[in-house]
Amino acid sequence: MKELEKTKDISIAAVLFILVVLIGLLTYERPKHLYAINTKSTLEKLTGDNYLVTLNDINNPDYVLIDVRNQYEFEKGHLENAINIYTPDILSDENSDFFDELKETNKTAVLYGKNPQQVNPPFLVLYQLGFDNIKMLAVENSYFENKLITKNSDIEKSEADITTFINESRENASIEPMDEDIIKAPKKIITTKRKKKAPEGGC
Amino acid sequence: MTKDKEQSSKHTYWNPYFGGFIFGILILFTFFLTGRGLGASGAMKSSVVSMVESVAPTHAENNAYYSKFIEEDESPMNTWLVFETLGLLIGAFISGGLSGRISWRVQHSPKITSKRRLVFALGGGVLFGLGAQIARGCTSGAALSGMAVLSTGGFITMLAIFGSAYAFAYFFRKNWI
Amino acid sequence: MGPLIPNGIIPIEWDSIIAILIGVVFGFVLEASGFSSSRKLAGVFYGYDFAVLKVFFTAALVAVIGIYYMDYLGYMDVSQLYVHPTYLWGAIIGGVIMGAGFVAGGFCPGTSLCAVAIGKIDAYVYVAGIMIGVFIFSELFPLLEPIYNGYFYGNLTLQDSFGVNPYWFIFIFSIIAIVAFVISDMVRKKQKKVFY
Amino acid sequence: MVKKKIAKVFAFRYIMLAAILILLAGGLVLLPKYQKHEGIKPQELLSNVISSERYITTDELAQKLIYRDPSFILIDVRDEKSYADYSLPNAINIPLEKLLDEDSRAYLNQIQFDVVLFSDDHFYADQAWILCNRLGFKNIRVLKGGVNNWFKTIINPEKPGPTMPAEAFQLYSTRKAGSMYFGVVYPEQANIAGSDTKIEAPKRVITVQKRKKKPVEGGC
Repeated sequence: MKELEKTKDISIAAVLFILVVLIGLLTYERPKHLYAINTKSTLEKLTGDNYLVTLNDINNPDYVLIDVRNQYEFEKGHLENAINIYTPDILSDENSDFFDELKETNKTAVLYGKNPQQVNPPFLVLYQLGFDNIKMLAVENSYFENKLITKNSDIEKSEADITTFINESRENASIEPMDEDIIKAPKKIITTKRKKKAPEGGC
Repeated sequence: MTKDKEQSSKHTYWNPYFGGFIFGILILFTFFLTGRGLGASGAMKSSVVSMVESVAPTHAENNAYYSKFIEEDESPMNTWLVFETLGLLIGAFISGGLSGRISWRVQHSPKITSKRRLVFALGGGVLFGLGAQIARGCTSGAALSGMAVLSTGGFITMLAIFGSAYAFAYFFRKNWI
Repeated sequence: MGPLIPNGIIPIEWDSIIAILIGVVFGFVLEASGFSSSRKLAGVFYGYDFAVLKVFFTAALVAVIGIYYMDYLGYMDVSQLYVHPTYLWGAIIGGVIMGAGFVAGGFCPGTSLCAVAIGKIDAYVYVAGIMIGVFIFSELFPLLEPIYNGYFYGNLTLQDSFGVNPYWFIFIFSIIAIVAFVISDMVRKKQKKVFY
Repeated sequence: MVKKKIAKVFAFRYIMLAAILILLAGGLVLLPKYQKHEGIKPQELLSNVISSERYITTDELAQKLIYRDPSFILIDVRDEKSYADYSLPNAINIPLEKLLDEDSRAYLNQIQFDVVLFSDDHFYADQAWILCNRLGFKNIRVLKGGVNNWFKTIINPEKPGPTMPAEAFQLYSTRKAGSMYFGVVYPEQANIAGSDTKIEAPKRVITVQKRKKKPVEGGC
């Protein structure tokens, strides 16, 4: 009797082979370093908790000092029992293992460098990789007769009040002070929120 | 023996699950490469638009529907779907050739004459052409590619097509069974 | 990396060449799994051959699982893919008309082109019919315009419209599909044999 | 005949395929939800962060402002209060907390203008820059030293000593001219009649178009 629905027998081998190839391709290169938090939560954490450490409380036992300057600066002078991890190779294998191990033994790594601005990049990169046991030493390092002097430096302190300075310069130049709004250029910025252009298509 | 074997291979198709599996991988690959699904009725629309534009350009310009697909610089046939349909014809020809299914014939149920089959094919085509434009997609374009990205429109179209087909099946049963 | 061409990883010029290659595989798979014979297609409505149901649901499932795995692993971004727009009444009315056309003609546009490729004259007539249908639609467009553009809800996915979790939906959908496959096998055994 | 067909249907292979399908679909549900990996790869971010060509010096910025270079926007990442006290002309205030909000993204994620971020020192500006860099925003720069450095070099340049080289004097004079432009008035200027016609920085209307993503067309 003529087979009604003659179909070639399904070859399980072919299906499995294709599946294995596809799954292999997809899960092949799992990148070693993956972000643990996306940018929004990083921002909240940055503006939220305090990651700054001052000089006088660095002798707390589970702080590990990490110097992010290059080897030459490190040799010239560094805080006692600090470990030198230069910024470009913080993602190298043994360094990331070192940070993982720090995280397990829940020690906090305190990064410091010539000034807080120099510490900012490595701190943020590691922070986004999920090492939230990282803090930053807000400190200014300088050399005097090649002896390291570190003093506290606070972040983002506005040193001078510029408007008063400008107004003063106007007074002693005997001209009445400009009123406020001229200096601060009033800005009227129109952002045209463009309607998201829907991809055209369909038939 | 070879005649019978050749005869039998004419009707042996792939196992549907295997065919569906490869089809699924193809849709996945299409989405991965081009970000869009497959389609078919779009090509026919483009061909109709280009025909009408070549025959009666003024009419095509001021008709609301044609003017949507007519651009000055390139012909309406220069769309993704037309190339895909071209490939579809080639692929089907290759597969048909491999299993010896290529011959001029009208396939119809033994009970009806081929003339009736052709009339019903024409009617079915007209209905399908009309429906495909209203729903902006056919079974492979809207339903299948829509379901692949879980689009609500795709599921609605698929349910409408298969639901109504089952409903109308009773009226056309003489044609098939 | 997401869809490669829109993200510019593959230059746009390759678009048409890729279209042809995808079309070749598309045609080959459709024809090889028997979609060029209208009687096999119509079998799904009369119960003697559920190939359409099996291929359709397997393809949809494999595609949706694949897309969401690639999205999960970061290879593709689902939000960049083209989602079929939801025109509620357009889809329903169009679907009903297409359903009638499917049962009457036995083909859908993709499969009719497969049958055209292997020389089925009824498929040629069917394609001509589709073109006439498109022509009729365009001429009547001013009348049909409200349905065509009406009730537009945007390119919604099930997640946006019903808040369903896509992963759970896929899991349930695959169970439904397997149950449908088993039922279709049982129904096919009880049906009268039809040879084509 | 029928028995053979049933055997075929329930043969081992179909059950295995069904099991694979269920396994894969189920796997999707059980996988742990983790943040999508936003932005560029960590190694890439590290290399971008180490290079310091993102900085723009205060002299360059003063030059651009004086010549009214239209191709850049100044973004102040300090809080509202310090922005109200003093800020650079035509600066837009996006405090660090609101950096990634939707409307501030229109300013950052666009290729029409260069963006110059600044704060009191370039500490917060650097953090903002790193986050923007991770999201892949292009041509964003940071003002080196921020407003403090701006004050020290442009607003109130310190007079070079007699032994300083000639360039120091030229630098001082350009900076002094710059400070006049930005509103500081020097005593010797006072006696020039009607010299209070302050050239106030022109109000600039910045319209930022959202970057057009290549539309994915599709459909049947």
